[in-house]
Amino acid sequence: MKAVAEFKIHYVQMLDPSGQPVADLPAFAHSRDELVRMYRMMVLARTFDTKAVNLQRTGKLGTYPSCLGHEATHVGAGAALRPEDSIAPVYREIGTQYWRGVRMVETLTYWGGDERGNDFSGPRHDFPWSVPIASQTLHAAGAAMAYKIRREPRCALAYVGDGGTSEGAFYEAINLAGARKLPVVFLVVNNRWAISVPIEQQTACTTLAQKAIAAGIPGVQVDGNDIIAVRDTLEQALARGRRGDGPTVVEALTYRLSDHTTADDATRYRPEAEVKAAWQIEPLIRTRAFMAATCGWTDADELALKAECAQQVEAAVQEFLAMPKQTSDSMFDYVFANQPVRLTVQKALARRYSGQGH
Amino acid sequence: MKAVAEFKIHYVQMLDPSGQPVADLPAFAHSRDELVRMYRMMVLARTFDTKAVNLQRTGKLGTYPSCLGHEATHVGAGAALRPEDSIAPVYREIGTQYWRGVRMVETLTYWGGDERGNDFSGPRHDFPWSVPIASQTLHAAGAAMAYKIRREPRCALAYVGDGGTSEGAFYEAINLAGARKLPVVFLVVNNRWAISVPIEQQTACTTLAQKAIAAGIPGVQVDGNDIIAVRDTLEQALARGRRGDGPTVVEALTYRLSDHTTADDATRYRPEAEVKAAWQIEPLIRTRAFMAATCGWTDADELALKAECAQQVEAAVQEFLAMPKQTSDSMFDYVFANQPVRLTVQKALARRYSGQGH
Amino acid sequence: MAQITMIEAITMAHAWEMEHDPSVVLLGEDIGINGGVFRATVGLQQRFGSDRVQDTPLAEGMIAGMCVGMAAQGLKPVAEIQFMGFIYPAIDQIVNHMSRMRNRTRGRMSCPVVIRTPHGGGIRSPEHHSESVEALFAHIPGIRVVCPSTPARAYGLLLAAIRDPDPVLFLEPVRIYRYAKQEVANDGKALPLDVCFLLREGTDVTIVTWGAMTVDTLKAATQLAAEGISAEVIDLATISPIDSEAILDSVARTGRLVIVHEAARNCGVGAEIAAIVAEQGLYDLQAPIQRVTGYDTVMPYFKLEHDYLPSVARIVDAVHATFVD
Amino acid sequence: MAQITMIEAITMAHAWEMEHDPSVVLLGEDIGINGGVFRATVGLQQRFGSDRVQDTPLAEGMIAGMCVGMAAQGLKPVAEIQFMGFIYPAIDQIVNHMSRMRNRTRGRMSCPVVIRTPHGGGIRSPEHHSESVEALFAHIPGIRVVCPSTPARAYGLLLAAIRDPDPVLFLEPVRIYRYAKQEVANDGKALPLDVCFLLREGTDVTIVTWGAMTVDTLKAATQLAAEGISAEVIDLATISPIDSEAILDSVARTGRLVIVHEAARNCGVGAEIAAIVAEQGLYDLQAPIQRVTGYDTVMPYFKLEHDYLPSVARIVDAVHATFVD
Ligand SMILES: Cc1ncc(C[n+]2csc(CCOP(=O)(O)OP(=O)(O)O)c2C)c(N)n1
Ligand SMILES: Cc1ncc(C[n+]2csc(CCOP(=O)(O)OP(=O)(O)O)c2C)c(N)n1
Ligand SMILES: [Mg+2]
Ligand SMILES: [Mg+2]
Repeated sequence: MKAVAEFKIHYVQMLDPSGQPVADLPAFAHSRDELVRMYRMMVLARTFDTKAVNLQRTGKLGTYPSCLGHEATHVGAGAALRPEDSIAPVYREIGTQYWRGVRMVETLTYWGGDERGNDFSGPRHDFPWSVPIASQTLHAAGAAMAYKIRREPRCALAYVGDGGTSEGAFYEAINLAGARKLPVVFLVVNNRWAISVPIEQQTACTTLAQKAIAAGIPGVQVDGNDIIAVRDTLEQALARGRRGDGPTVVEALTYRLSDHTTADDATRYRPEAEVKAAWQIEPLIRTRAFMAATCGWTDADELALKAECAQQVEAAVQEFLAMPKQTSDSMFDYVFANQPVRLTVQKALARRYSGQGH
Repeated sequence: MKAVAEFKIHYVQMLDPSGQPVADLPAFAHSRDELVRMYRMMVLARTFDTKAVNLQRTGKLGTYPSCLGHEATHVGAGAALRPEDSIAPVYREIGTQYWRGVRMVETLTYWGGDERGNDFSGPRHDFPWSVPIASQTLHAAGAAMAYKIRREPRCALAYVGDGGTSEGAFYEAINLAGARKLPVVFLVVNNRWAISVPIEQQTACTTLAQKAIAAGIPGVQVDGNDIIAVRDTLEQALARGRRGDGPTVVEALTYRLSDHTTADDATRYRPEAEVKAAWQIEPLIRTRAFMAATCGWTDADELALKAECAQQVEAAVQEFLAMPKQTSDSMFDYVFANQPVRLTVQKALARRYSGQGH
Repeated sequence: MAQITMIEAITMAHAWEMEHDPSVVLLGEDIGINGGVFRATVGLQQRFGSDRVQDTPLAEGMIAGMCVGMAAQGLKPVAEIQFMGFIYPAIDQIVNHMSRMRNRTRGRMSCPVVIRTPHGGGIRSPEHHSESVEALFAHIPGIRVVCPSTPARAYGLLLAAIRDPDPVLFLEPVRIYRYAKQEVANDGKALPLDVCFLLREGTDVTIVTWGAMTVDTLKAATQLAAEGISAEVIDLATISPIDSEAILDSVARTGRLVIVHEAARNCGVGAEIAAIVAEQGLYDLQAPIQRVTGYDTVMPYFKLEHDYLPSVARIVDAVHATFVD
Repeated sequence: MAQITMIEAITMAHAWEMEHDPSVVLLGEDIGINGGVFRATVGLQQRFGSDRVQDTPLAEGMIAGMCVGMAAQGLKPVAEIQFMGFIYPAIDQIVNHMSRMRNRTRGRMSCPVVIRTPHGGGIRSPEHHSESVEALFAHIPGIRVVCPSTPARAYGLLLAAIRDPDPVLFLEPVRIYRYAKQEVANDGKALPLDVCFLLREGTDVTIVTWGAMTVDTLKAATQLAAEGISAEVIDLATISPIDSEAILDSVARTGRLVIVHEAARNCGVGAEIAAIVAEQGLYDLQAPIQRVTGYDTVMPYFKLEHDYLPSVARIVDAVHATFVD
């Protein structure tokens, strides 16, 4: 039997869990400023995250999906993107979004049950959160098609979870992107769990990067807890897209250290030992160690950073808590640009009963 | 960068287009009876097909999708299957169905616009035609799940076109089949065209067999005009399924020698030279040549076979033309097993107006 | 007999039927060891094994398509779609295959499938988690749509749905999953499909509703009674096919009709009920029909969801309106 | 001005708008060199290039999802779904994103998308090729549903649909794609959305219909006129949102209402029209409302499709029935 096609999936790691370099590092990893910027954003994301979980516990937020453990993947992506690129996030990607200009108060507004949280003051062309799993991969492909048709050197970035790679929409997106050589990168955030379903039950694949082969495009696996590797890999994939060389699937191997959301209780289905082990390789420790070793990051620096982040988060929370609620009119005002009579009539009715529900 | 996964796609051919063996042949290829059975079914399918196209031209059938050129793939599959296996066909697979006991009059009934054509007298557990592209791949996976749960040594076979491999449903089916090690084979019938869209526009993949890699399961490419290779490859894949070793994707490379259906005009979009070249490698020529060389198939045998097939087809046509139409009651009688009042009332109404439409 | 919630009644019905019918197989996302995000299948995988209670990969179209294949080969799949807002990828299989397999094959194959899914809002859920699009499925021939309103009805109707030889979409009103406990006998007795339940007798006005809105409607009826208006409250229960007789009979007695549902108004199931009465019961009507429904807007994210959901006050006012004209 | 068919009017509208608005991009299966299976886009790829007239891989959910992404980034995608029976895989994107992007983002992003698809049966098509499920989309907030009934209206409404800042599902009645030719000026003038068209004035009964059923309805009106019954015929045109005013005005004058559509009756758009009149025009009604619709069955395969489709005789009888009671 003759072999008519051969494929390989490579794995990229630059810092090991202890912060030791295990490969040649890219230029940005030699810049203290760049490292501090990235580390600062990871700490900010984690600080915000802890606070948000607490706000949910006290009834100030609805269901909230923690990003705990995903910071290197998300912030690495943020650092790799250009402002004119666009992202199609799922629901945990604050590490990217804050880098790009989304405000923390917007995240709180959103998970507080208010659509204004999708009205980012940051990059106006970034897609909103997308709860229906995998659907956003097609939006990124559509965005890429727009850039390609208009001949703009921009690239779209879609996020999708390990669970999300089981949805048909994901394959349709990567296949189309391959067939039309679109400037889009699909970042598969493999945190090993889709709520209670482990990756082994989701697919027989040994890597998720190999899903790219079904689209005839490159797939690469990266240590998603290694921000240097994530950023470098994505920079290359995004540049490839902007150059017109087509799409890439990047699988980032990370771990969901938290419950799925605040509505979930992972102890029901997940062995404690696994979580413990995952804490050993989480992303912040190694970045801090690397900075301490290579650019003199001190405990004092660390303390100052944490204090600064806590203060910023607190300011966002105050702003959030002071926000007036939307009126019932807001239900009607954005359904259509040209409001049909029917909605105008219903809007008046809704005003009459507003606040009487519960 | 370290390679963490490697894959190869192999190509299987046993008879070249002129009928010369190019590999060790399986046992059945040394049996005159087996060869005649297979060749006879290919000729029958082609004879039927020509007749059906004519019946459409004279208004006796509705839109009809020809199987011209696909005979080796379809009959090879029929020969590889066991009766207790099941198939989930698309709309061209008469070569398999007749092998399994579907009657030609049923095919005519179906394309004549009558649901009774789906009520196969043949294998009662085979799925009906499935027009919504790729949807049937999930039915085969579901059937395989039933066999697995009941621990029955049976395998399901789904057909899907090259175009069909772009639908999310296809990937969902192969991924699930891989994850649960289901006894199912996905036969991708790559005839290079999905109506007017050539395979190069459908995907960037160089083989469709490699789509299997996205499901973590084996994929193999076979010369779909070589009935020996098709049957042998599928026999192995089906046996693998029945043994509990999981699913396989088999890509059969063939060519749609006809228009997409009788409603289509392929000259609008397809170069004549391509079609001409495809006729050089079509499946019947090489089988006949191989039989002539290895088991004394004569021109007289050929003539007798063609006459027999023509006669059988003609008998089926006569039976079809003599069939009384269904009554309007038939619209209502199979919607639910337990008919709601509403439908009983409507059934009476429909009787009143039956035949008055056009 | 213990007092149990609707969600417990649903678990109990599953267990009963799995015990008595080995062809019943459960599948869905997170229904195994996790017991479902609402715990509807809690303990069932432990009890019946992972062949019969299967966690699936994350793909709703796949779940529905698998159900078609499994059912056509002799199993009785009961699938959970985690939230109704995620049922859309499954619609193709439901419409093009599940609901018409019997018809397409002239009875050779059928799809005895139950698709269960949480229905409606009111529990501060994320976006897309509060949908009530029963009307989409009510318009599809060949599939029943059922929605219980108490623990006992959930138990009896779910058993009926699983035993039915055709597909049933079983909508579970999240707002009342744990609302009021009730004694439910675990006796394997199914309730009838295709019929309404009379929740409260009355003489002045008929109110038809289903699911979680039965609670607010009954509250409204109590308020109205205090004013001297006697409201008859009907729980549609089987949303499709509709039990028109029961509704027409009631309207013939009361002369007034109010329909309450939380789905958007336009082309909601309320429209069908109104149309049936405008066709077959017009002369019984002493006042225009009133619909109290969700607005023709996207279900708002949770801060405003109670401005969207029909309130007791809106129901009461709608009844009043039938006395004004 | 040449006499043209509806399908030619559709091609002409596409070409006009592509000429005048570079952001309009067409996508769909076989719409390029093949010009679409019904030839709606014939010649357009040759004229505007394969960036602006794109054959897509075979995946309807992908088409809809791409439209969302393209529209949110400044293009105006006009997509063809080859037949309405294949729109189901696209519903998730239509409902969960396209129709609510503006609302979800408080106006930051929007989806000016047109999804065109053939609608209805009657042309001896294969299974699944004759669907008329407009009701599913009419129930969804945030998307318009439009269906033309003549070449001129197809031209004007398609232009309006493409120019509309929100998504529009544009249903093309296959039975009359080539039915009657008409002079259509290629002047780029759009017709208004959200309003009905009065096809025939009358005083005794209002008949509301749309798409291909306008033909049979007008035939019925002619027959009725011969008997001395004056029927007013309204073409709904924009199926959602419904122009209630026009319908209520007409019923106020005629006192009788018959609704004709080929979709299944249960929870069809006819139900909504009946409900609106039963709520807001009840006292105008001199007789029960009548719906003449497809049955609550699967659209039969073509041998029996004319037993399913409302016939002129059924429409006439339904009008008669409004005079009997
Ligand atoms: C289409 C759809 N189905 C189901 C859900 C419910 N749901 C929310 S998150 C989730 C698991 C997602 O897992 P994964 O893609 O791995 O992302 P992660 O949460 O791990 O980041 C599920 C099933 C959904 N949001 N959308
Ligand atoms: C879901 C769906 N979309 C569109 C169609 C219309 N259609 C019928 S056949 C076809 C092309 C199928 O191509 P392929 O899968 O390669 O099969 P082939 O016809 O070549 O055997 C299309 C687009 C359909 N039947 N189903
Ligand atoms: Mg995950
Ligand atoms: Mg093909």
